[in-house]
Amino acid sequence: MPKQNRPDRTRRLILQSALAGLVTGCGLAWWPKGARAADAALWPKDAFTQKTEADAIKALYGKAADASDQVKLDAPEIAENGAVVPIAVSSALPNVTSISIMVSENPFPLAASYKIPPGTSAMVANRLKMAKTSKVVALVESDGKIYSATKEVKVTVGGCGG
Amino acid sequence: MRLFAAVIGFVCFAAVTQAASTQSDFDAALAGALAAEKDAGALKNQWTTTEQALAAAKKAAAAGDFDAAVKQAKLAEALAKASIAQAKEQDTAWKAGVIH
Amino acid sequence: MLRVIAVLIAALFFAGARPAAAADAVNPDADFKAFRDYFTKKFPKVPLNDFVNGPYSMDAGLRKQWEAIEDFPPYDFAVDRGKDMFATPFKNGKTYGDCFPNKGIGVRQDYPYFDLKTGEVITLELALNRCRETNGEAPYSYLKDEMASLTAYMAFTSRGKPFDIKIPNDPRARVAYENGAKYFYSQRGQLNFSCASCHVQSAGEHIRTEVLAPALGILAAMPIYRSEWGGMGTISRRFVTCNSQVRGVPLEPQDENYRDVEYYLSYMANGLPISGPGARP
Amino acid sequence: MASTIRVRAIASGDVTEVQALVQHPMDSGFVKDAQGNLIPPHHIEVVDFQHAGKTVFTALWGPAVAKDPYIKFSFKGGQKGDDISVSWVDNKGDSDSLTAKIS
Repeated sequence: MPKQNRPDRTRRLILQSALAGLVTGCGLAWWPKGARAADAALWPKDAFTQKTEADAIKALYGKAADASDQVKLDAPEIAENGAVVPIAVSSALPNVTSISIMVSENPFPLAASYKIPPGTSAMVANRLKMAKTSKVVALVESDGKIYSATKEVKVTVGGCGG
Repeated sequence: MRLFAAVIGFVCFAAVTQAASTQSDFDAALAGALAAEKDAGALKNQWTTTEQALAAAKKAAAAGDFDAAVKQAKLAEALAKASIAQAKEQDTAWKAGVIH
Repeated sequence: MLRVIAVLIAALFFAGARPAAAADAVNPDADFKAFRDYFTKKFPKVPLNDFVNGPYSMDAGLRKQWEAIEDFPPYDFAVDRGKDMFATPFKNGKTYGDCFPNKGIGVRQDYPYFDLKTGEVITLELALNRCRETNGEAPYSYLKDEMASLTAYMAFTSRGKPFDIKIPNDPRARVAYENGAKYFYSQRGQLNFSCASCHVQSAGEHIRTEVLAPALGILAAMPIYRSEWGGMGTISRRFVTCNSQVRGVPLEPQDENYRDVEYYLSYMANGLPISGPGARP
Repeated sequence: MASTIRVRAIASGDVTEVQALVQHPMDSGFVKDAQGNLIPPHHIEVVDFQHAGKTVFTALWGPAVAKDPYIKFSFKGGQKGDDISVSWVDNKGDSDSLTAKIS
């Protein structure tokens, strides 16, 4: 896989970043009329403050999850640094309305939860902190049921240190 | 390398020697350590562990524990001398590491 | 006590693990060839230009995480900030661009250089602070923040350009180069490691989950956003950190020794592309 | 002041892929400062993405999301040149927003 040579990669990076500059350069400081700003009331405090994975799932969804091979969890075997662990979740299940990610061994297992309205793909990629080696659990809400996939990620440089 | 190993051996030895001590013992030990660390500084080759031992020595002395203070000051002096020996050895020995 | 014994063992280990030794005088051309041969033989599967990607050139698992991070790298903020700083005049109306050839755009690969007037190595970081001082501004800290933003932007405009470090025909330049080599290969700190112990002899090996970066091209990606630092760091920060990690008291940033070692390492990287700013674990 | 938000939205066919990066410390509340005192939690709680007056994605984040957080998702219906609006709010009530064009 690591066959790319640097010039190609470099061009790609320059291209991407130039594009980013363009997009953000076009960004306008005003907020369009009628558009809602992010609403802090949406934040499910109860779920984010549970100390165990099971309690967090219950607080978030009110029911337990079933393991499913229809949930795809992409996480490294060994995290290069617990402070920044790239994790992606996707699913081919129908009518997906949310995707959540738990890190079982973190002080608060629920790391992130995403609402997926109709028309938005059941796919999300983000970067999380992991305190230590832990199971990572991806949860997908589909047709009102909760499905999960689990993977262990090894961490030797924890994301909680300075 | 052998010279350096011998110095390290000295550090081991120095760290285990100790005796009942007074303020003036500490002052003498600290002066010795500071002089050696200053020499290491002139060679730009100080060790963080020397600095830690010096800090521990001053802290113990401030608390009136002169046994511990002298022990830490002597450790600092030994570490500083080891770092000086390292710098002197590496002044020529580095060439052995160059890729050829 | 255990620590001291561990050091002794480490010292003996490294004594045995060194490459074949010879005590000849330093010769930049021969050094360059030997240095390159050493790494290309040690890592026959790594394409030459890929060495600038450090640990990611030699570990597939790390590379995948890196590519995910490069999709939208956290150093973007530093590049944009550096660009803004470059565009903002000093109080006297001059700009950073006025201090550099080609207004400072696409010139990173020419640093450090040996200044025949002052007889010293001038790094990019030093040149930036001297530029500020010449124009009546206070110098920045060398380790991160503004300095890292400026060098991130300058590296970004130089991506893909090969290192082009020259050693002029002047005995002082030769001395600076040799002093850089000496600093690189001298064992230091209570752990008794040289820069080379980790980045030559042990390059590509794992320390916990980290993979030690090869010395070849190691400065091409600077400055870097290190997850371990939670932010950007300059070449100065890298050297200071290396020295403390082996329990040596670091020198002042941009100490002559650090500038000389940057000169030596950059010369060894001649021909390899600038890839900075970079992201590292 | 420069925006804390970077957005890159690219339409390909009827799918628009959105990537965003936000400059934020995302302090977890478990890390100590140099004096040994815990740094209190300071993290984004909600990020809202809108297109054509409609929320297309909502991120709910806890303190375990990495510093300078990154997010990628995709949605159907976006066209090149359309606006995409991003806004976030954190646990201290700070917020920021940005509108960018889909390219």
